[in-house]
Amino acid sequence: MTLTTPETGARRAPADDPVLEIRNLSVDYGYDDDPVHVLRDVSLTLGRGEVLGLAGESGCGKSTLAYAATRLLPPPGLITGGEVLFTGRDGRKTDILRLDDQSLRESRWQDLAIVFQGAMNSLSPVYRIGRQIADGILAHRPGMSKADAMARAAEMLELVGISPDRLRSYPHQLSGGMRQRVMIAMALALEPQVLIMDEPTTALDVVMQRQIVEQIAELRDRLGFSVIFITHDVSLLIEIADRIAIMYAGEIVEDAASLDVYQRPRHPYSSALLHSFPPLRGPRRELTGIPGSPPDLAKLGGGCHFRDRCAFAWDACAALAPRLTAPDVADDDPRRTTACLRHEPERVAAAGFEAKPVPAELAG
Amino acid sequence: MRFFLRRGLFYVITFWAAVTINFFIPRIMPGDPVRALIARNQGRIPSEAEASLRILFGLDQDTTLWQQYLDYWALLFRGDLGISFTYFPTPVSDVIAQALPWTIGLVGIATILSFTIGTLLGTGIGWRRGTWADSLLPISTFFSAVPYFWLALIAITIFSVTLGWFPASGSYDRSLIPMWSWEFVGSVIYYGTLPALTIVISSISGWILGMRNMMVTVSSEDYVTVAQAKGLSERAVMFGYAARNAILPQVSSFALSLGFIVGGTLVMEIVFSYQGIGYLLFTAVAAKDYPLMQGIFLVITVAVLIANIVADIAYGILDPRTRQEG
Amino acid sequence: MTIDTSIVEESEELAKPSQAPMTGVVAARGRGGFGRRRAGGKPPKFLFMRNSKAVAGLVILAFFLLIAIIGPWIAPYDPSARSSDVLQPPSWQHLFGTTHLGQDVFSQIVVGTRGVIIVGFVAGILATAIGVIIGVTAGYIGGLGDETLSVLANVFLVIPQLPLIIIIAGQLPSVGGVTVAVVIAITGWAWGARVLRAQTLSLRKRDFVEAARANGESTWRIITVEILPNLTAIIASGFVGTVAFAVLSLITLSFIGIGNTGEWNWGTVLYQAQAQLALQRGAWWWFVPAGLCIALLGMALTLINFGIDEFVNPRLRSTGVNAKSLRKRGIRPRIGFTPVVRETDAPRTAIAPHLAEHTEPTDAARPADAARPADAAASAEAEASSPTSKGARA
Amino acid sequence: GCSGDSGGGGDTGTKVLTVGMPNGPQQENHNPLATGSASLSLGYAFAVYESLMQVNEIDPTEAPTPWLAESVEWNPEYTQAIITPREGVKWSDGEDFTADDIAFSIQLRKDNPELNIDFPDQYGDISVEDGKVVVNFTTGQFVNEVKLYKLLIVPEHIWASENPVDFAGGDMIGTGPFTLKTFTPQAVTLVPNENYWGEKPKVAQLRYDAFNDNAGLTTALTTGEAQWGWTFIPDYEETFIAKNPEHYHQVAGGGFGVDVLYLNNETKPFDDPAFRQALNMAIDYADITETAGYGVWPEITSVTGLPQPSGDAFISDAYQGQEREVDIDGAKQVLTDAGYTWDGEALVDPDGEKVSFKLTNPSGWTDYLDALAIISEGAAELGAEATVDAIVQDTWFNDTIPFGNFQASLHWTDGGSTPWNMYSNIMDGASYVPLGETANWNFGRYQNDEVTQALATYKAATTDEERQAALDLVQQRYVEDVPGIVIWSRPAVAQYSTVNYTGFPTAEDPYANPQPTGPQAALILSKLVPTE
Amino acid sequence: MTSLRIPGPDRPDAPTGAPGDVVLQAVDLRKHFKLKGLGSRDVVHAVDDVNFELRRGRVLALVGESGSGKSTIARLLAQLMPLTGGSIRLHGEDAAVRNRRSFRRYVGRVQMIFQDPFGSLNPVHPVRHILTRSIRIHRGRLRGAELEEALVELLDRVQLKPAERYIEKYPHELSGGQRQRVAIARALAADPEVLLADEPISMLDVSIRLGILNLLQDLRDRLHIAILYITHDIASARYFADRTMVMYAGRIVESGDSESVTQDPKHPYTQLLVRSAPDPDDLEARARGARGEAPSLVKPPSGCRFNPRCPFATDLCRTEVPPLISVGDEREAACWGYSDRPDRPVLAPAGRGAERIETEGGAA
Ligand SMILES: Nc1ncnc2c1ncn2[C@@H]1O[C@H](COP(=O)(O)OP(=O)(O)OP(=O)(O)O)[C@@H](O)[C@H]1O
Ligand SMILES: Nc1ncnc2c1ncn2[C@@H]1O[C@H](COP(=O)(O)OP(=O)(O)OP(=O)(O)O)[C@@H](O)[C@H]1O
Ligand SMILES: [Mg+2]
Ligand SMILES: [Mg+2]
Repeated sequence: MTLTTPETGARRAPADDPVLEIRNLSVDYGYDDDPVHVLRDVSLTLGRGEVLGLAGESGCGKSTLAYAATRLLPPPGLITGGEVLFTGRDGRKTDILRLDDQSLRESRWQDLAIVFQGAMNSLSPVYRIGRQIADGILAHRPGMSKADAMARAAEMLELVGISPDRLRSYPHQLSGGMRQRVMIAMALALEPQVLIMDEPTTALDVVMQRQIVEQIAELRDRLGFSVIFITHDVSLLIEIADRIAIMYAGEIVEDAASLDVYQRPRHPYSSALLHSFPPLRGPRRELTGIPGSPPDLAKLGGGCHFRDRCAFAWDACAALAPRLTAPDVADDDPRRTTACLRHEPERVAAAGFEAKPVPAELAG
Repeated sequence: MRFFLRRGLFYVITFWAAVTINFFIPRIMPGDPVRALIARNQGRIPSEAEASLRILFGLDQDTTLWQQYLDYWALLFRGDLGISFTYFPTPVSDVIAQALPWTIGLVGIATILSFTIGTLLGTGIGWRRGTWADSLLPISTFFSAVPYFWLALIAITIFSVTLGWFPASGSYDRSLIPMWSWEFVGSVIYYGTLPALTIVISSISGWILGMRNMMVTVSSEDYVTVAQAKGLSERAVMFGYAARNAILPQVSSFALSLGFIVGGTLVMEIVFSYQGIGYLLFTAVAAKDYPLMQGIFLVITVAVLIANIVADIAYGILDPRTRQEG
Repeated sequence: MTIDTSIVEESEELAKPSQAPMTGVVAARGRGGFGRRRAGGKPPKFLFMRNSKAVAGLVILAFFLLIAIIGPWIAPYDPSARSSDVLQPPSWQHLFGTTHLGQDVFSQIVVGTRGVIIVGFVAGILATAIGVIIGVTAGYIGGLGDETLSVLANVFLVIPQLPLIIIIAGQLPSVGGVTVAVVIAITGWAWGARVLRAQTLSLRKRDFVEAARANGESTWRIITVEILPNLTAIIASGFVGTVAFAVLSLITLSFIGIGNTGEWNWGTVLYQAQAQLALQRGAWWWFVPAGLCIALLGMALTLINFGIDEFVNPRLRSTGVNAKSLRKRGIRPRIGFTPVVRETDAPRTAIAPHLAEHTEPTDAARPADAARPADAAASAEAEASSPTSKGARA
Repeated sequence: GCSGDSGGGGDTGTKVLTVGMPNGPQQENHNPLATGSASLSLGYAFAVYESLMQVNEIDPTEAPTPWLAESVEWNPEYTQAIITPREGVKWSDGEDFTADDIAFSIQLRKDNPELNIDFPDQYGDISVEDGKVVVNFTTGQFVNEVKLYKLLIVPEHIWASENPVDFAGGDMIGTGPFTLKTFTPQAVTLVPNENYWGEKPKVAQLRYDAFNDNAGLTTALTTGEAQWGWTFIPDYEETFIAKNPEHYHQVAGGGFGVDVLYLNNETKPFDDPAFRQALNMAIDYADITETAGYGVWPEITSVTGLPQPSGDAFISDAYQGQEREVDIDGAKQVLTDAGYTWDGEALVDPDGEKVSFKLTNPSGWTDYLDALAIISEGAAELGAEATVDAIVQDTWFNDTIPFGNFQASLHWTDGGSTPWNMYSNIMDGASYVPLGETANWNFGRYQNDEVTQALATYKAATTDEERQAALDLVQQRYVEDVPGIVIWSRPAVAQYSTVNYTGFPTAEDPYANPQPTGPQAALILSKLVPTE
Repeated sequence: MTSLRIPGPDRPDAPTGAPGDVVLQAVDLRKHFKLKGLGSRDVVHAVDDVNFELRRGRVLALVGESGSGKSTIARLLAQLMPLTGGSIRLHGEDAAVRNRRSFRRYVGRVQMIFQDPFGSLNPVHPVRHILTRSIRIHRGRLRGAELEEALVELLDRVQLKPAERYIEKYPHELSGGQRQRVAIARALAADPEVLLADEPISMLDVSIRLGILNLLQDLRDRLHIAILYITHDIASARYFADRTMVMYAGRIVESGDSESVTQDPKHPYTQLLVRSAPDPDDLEARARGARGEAPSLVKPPSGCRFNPRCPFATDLCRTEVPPLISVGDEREAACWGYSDRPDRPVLAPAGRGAERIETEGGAA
């Protein structure tokens, strides 16, 4: 019943059968001469059938990544580089960023669907939800009759545990949790292979959050799609994701299996994040929090962006930008990566700085 | 129920207040209809006529203002608006009934056109922000900043006097008799074209702007992005999602502007010698024709209130959030 | 005549959507995560001045203000002085030609600027003051007082404005500019009051007002210090709107012969021109300039209002740079189709050999594929191609 | 012209004569007796109903032309008129026109004060004797003679059963050359009366068009859409006539109507006859007429203020040939003699105060205001500072004028068929009321018992000599005291186009007041002939 | 309304009275909101029969799902809205305010911190203005150096150091955590005895949350302020509060010391709540299949308000409102399952509650 398969090894490695590969994606905000570089060469791979969690504090660019990958970023967002390769069931790869409008429209929702944070705002207040589900279906199945589309919509509603007679309800007549489920039903209507969920449960309270999360897990088991799940609630991610990517200031700083991240964080930021929320059960562990505040993306300098808040920073951190590499820890899952100079002793040394070892906290 | 009661009470109070103001304003104005008539005629009506005119208009008795006010309400409840001084002895209701259709017809069509075109343009401009479409805004702004009569007079000079494309004045060819014939209707349309066009041009900017701003606001709503994410066609997203939501406030202000149509566009009617209620009101004010003035105000007030009710209802129909159901 | 007035009483949930277009002002503080919140907070100072529309409007307005102040000194002629150059077309002696009395139209317009500006601003200030007092009070106190004030405002909205002005103006013993301004203010405050009331109503429920209350601030201070400053933009835009309305009203009043035709302003110039049938007599120079001045002033005010709207509602802000430079960069800002601009585009179009096999449509079940091969080919690219833009950025 | 065909084209037999009026859309009310009815407002009443006699206002000395009356005879005191009706006249419904109809029409006015505009409280017994109508008056009506001639006569057989006050006129049964065909608020169409007693009119169709204002009518006249009408057209030569010099005409009638600058004789500075006189000498009347009135309102040259030519016969011998002219030096001399001095340029009165005054008139009355501007220039020549004060029309008419709250203001006078009205309106002590009370004429509060007496005498006198003597005195006082200043004459002016019809009164043949709105319309219409 | 306390800046940091003394007491608190429209006399039963005490130097946590009436309680205690029933007692005396004067005196002792640091600071005023106002209101007309000193001291207390860096800033120039600190500083300017913190961290990022909680903890320890800590994050209640009270649909359903309430929830709702919270340490102990939503507060279910969702509900639960029954050391739960009534429902053992809910939840 859990989403996570406890043993890391049993999971299919993402690279084996990727369904979505984001490569070197760069995004700016602002069309003028002085844009904010929000994402810088972000790469991420989503394996088929996998639940990939994307965590990080607010404003680090999680949503930007999700929207940019689908080209839904609102103005003044601008994609300045990279590619987003989608691998269809037939194995064909297409770069979403290079599709023309028509092809992109056709690809959307069948290949890749997205569920936004606020379900309240994701549904047009003036249409009944049945119609909103059906029109997505009809847009991709031109031959389908309206009645069939409605029938399909009803089926989808049932799938997410809402009685089909709600088809004729308006969004405002539904509770927050129901609306979020309607969104999920809508997203799954065309059986997409990738579902991106941007903080789908943040606005809900824990009980409702639990229900939604279970729903997603169950549906994934049944329909076999892949999920990118975005939230800054790491504890939630650890529960539901197979793999977690931690973002900081527009970059991915750690990418590993979820239990690995939880139990053996390799990046100081991941580690600090895990020490920022109190545990509900078990011993009362010491909470350290993260000192300072996130950097302003508009004024990022070189080097590691976390260094000002990092307990393990030294002079190399100001000069060298860390790269995502396998952690410098023995016996680690070779597929996990992290972006910290502590794990790149050779590069540090090559640049003429004193190479420091991985601290015990990050090597456990 | 309480909501409707409150709305109802609101309408009743507004109606009462407006009628009361309408009653008192003309009466505290200096002058009276007889003197106004004599002044207007500048010597063509001998001054001895004053006494006889006073008797004619029934202004020779002294009743207190309060009594007149009560009488006015009594008459109102009987549906009697009194008799116009200017068009003595025609009842005010007849005078208004004669002018109203013209105003409603012309200004109504112009307003509908202006709303439709303006909203469509606004939709386009708002949707395609940052493109050449934006440059339409200053142009339309210019026309809304120009005084209407100025625009109209220049239009008359150019299109009627110089080019002779359109008639300069009147509501229809004066040699025709109003009836439902092609000739007459054609003539009405022909005569109405220039006035309607000038109204459209000078009022369209408000609709464009309102719709454009609303489109911009709505476009950044998540549901529009979701619609795009669903892969709907551009048209479906733009009209079905963005414009459909952006239009809500437009529609209610449209309903309201329909109410103000009845007030007519006084200046248009003066400039184009168009028969209508705006000019009638202007005449009534100049002539101190209280009954007519009050009657017209009443009609306008009622129209605006009805339009408000319509706006309430329209909003209810278009925006399910206001509807109380399941 | 303003037509887009509304007396629909906003039910609470409607307040936000319906307000937006009317005032062009939308509270920008959306609920979209921290990043967006930060972006939607109080915009930095002088942002308003960076708005090209607002700047253009302010420049034009400043020009007219200057003329209003120094007009009588720089006017080449006494505007009322007759001369023998009767009804002359524009020339170097008479920039805008002359009237039937040989008066210099240019001087009349220059001198008349003051009357227009004074009426506009006096009316604007008065109407705004009344609107603020009534609107904010109604919005804040709520209850019966609110209802009463709302009905009052609505009655003023229901009564058609121009006729009301005509009637009230007709009652006054003299119709100097200021009296016209007062009349316009008396009839024109209601709209602003309504908008302010609605806005106050929503501000009243904001946490910072609650917080001030919880801190023991007096009602008076809450209204003046906590709420009013937050309404600045709306008040400003209401003011600017009223000024524009007042100018148009003054001119229209003058045109239909109400108002002091002895005082020079653009309306009286137009009135004279129309009374003397300037257009019929071909004396366009007598009629056209005043109208253009009004249009220019009106446009300036509208532009300023655009600026205010965009200042308050960042969503309305234009895309930052002008369309030309966007075109140059090949960017077309669109909802739902984020533009992709690759600074280093050239090497990326090659098809990676080992991916080529995938580009053939192998599965006919998806018709979309058939339409896409060329594109797919173009987009599928070398997996091995190294990141190119990173170096450029660092 | 968009509707040129409706006015200009067509066969001779179907040409339409369009009369334009600037009074706005009308309500269907054909009552020819009720002020403000459509028929009076547009003037078609005068094509359907006729008056007793045709009077040529342009030449008051000309004997009236019999019309519905064969003759009207007055007793020497002008308190009784005996009207002999024309024979063979039929109403348009075929009924005979009789003396009873005349008596009825006059009785109607006597019985209904609201319709009695011309002779309020002045009718005595009205009777029919020997087929003649005898009308008695309570006072002498020498100066109102013409008013009787102009009364429109309505058929007793129709009107007897109606309340004449709110009777809408029914089918308009009249004796006139035309009958009503259709009515719409914008246009009223008339066709020739088959039963007309005179020569059958040659105007095939007559249409009265309503325009909303002068500008609208002016445009219509210049485009030929309207062919006959009257409105003030600034610079009419250029604006109107130049558009079609061959066919477009503007003619001015005569009469005694004038516009007067009322001077407040009881307040400074006009309480001093010397200053009034000086101002009169300083005003450039020619300029006023030319610039402010565009020559539409003819200049008055006689020092008596009487308009010419209608006034020619009345000008006192003493002033025969004396013309007004600008004489600044003379004026200054008058002032010096009266004790005025100058402080630099500024005129100082004998009390040592600088002379300044306000010229008050409703804003928007541009011809008046322009005239005032020129008057103030004249005053400036003398060193007096005069400012033009434009005020609200209603205030002017209700507070300023009747209560004497002005120093100087332009106002019109009643026309009348003798100079009596003009002089009486300006300087009749009988109309005197103190400042602050409502005056009906003599707004300037001129008071001179001699003049009052003379005006009364003129009205009641039984011989022409008596009258002229009285008038001589009045003129003398007018010239010497300058109680008010007549600035121009205000004759009936009309514009017409001869594209479709000719035969209108012209400057050369001013056989009638040229306007369409008056009983003379029947006369003019009878003279019109279609063009080729 | 007599006060023993002399307000003023000279008040010593260590106040009189011992920690644990009752400061503020809610007695039978009740708040019903009139429903707008539809003429009906329906009311929202937002808060019903709530009793609790706030003690000097103690933190009482109030948890419960969204809409259960937590904020309403805070607002009632701050006297921002009139009570429908019950009373508030400050040091044992009825604290109902009658006029502005007594209201000011009351708010000088009971201060509130709002949930949303982005909304509770007026965007048009700089920090200096915000704090100066509060100081002036509660400490009289301070000027010049004295005022300056008070400001610096306040900012110090909330660890915004150095003060100069923050004092002239506008709220939009501050991060969320800094804003919340300013809001707290504003409340502290009054030297309150009671702090009502209404979800002070829910709008903040994970990494910043901790800082605020630590700050509050510090205030409690140093100034012995009584704190009402409202949250729906039950883990943070465990971390921070001495006692925890659980609300459901306007009623208190359970109270007790935080550790035992979170570790051994007694009331079925608390059990559901605790098991719904994501907890990476205990992936197996999660509630499953919970369905249903909070009941309408307009027509609350008769009897126990949780009965429609409770797997153990019996007829008794559906008819009679359960009182708070003592279930152990200083612990109470409003559940018939702990009464000795013969018709009481049989609860599953605490540890196995989850499974019961899982198996029977669908039917509820
Ligand atoms: N229109 C914009 N202009 C400039 N910067 C922007 C804009 N929109 C977002 N940003 C910035 O981009 C960064 C990333 O934003 P994004 O919404 O992707 O963050 P996020 O990780 O999803 O945060 P959250 O958890 O709050 O949703 C933020 O720092 C934000 O300030
Ligand atoms: N002013 C009000 N008028 C009517 N109902 C209200 C009002 N304020 C709150 N309510 C209702 O009272 C109930 C309790 O609201 P309250 O804000 O106290 O909940 P809460 O526990 O603080 O929720 P959250 O965790 O979402 O903040 C809710 O159902 C709410 O809808
Ligand atoms: Mg986000
Ligand atoms: Mg709350």
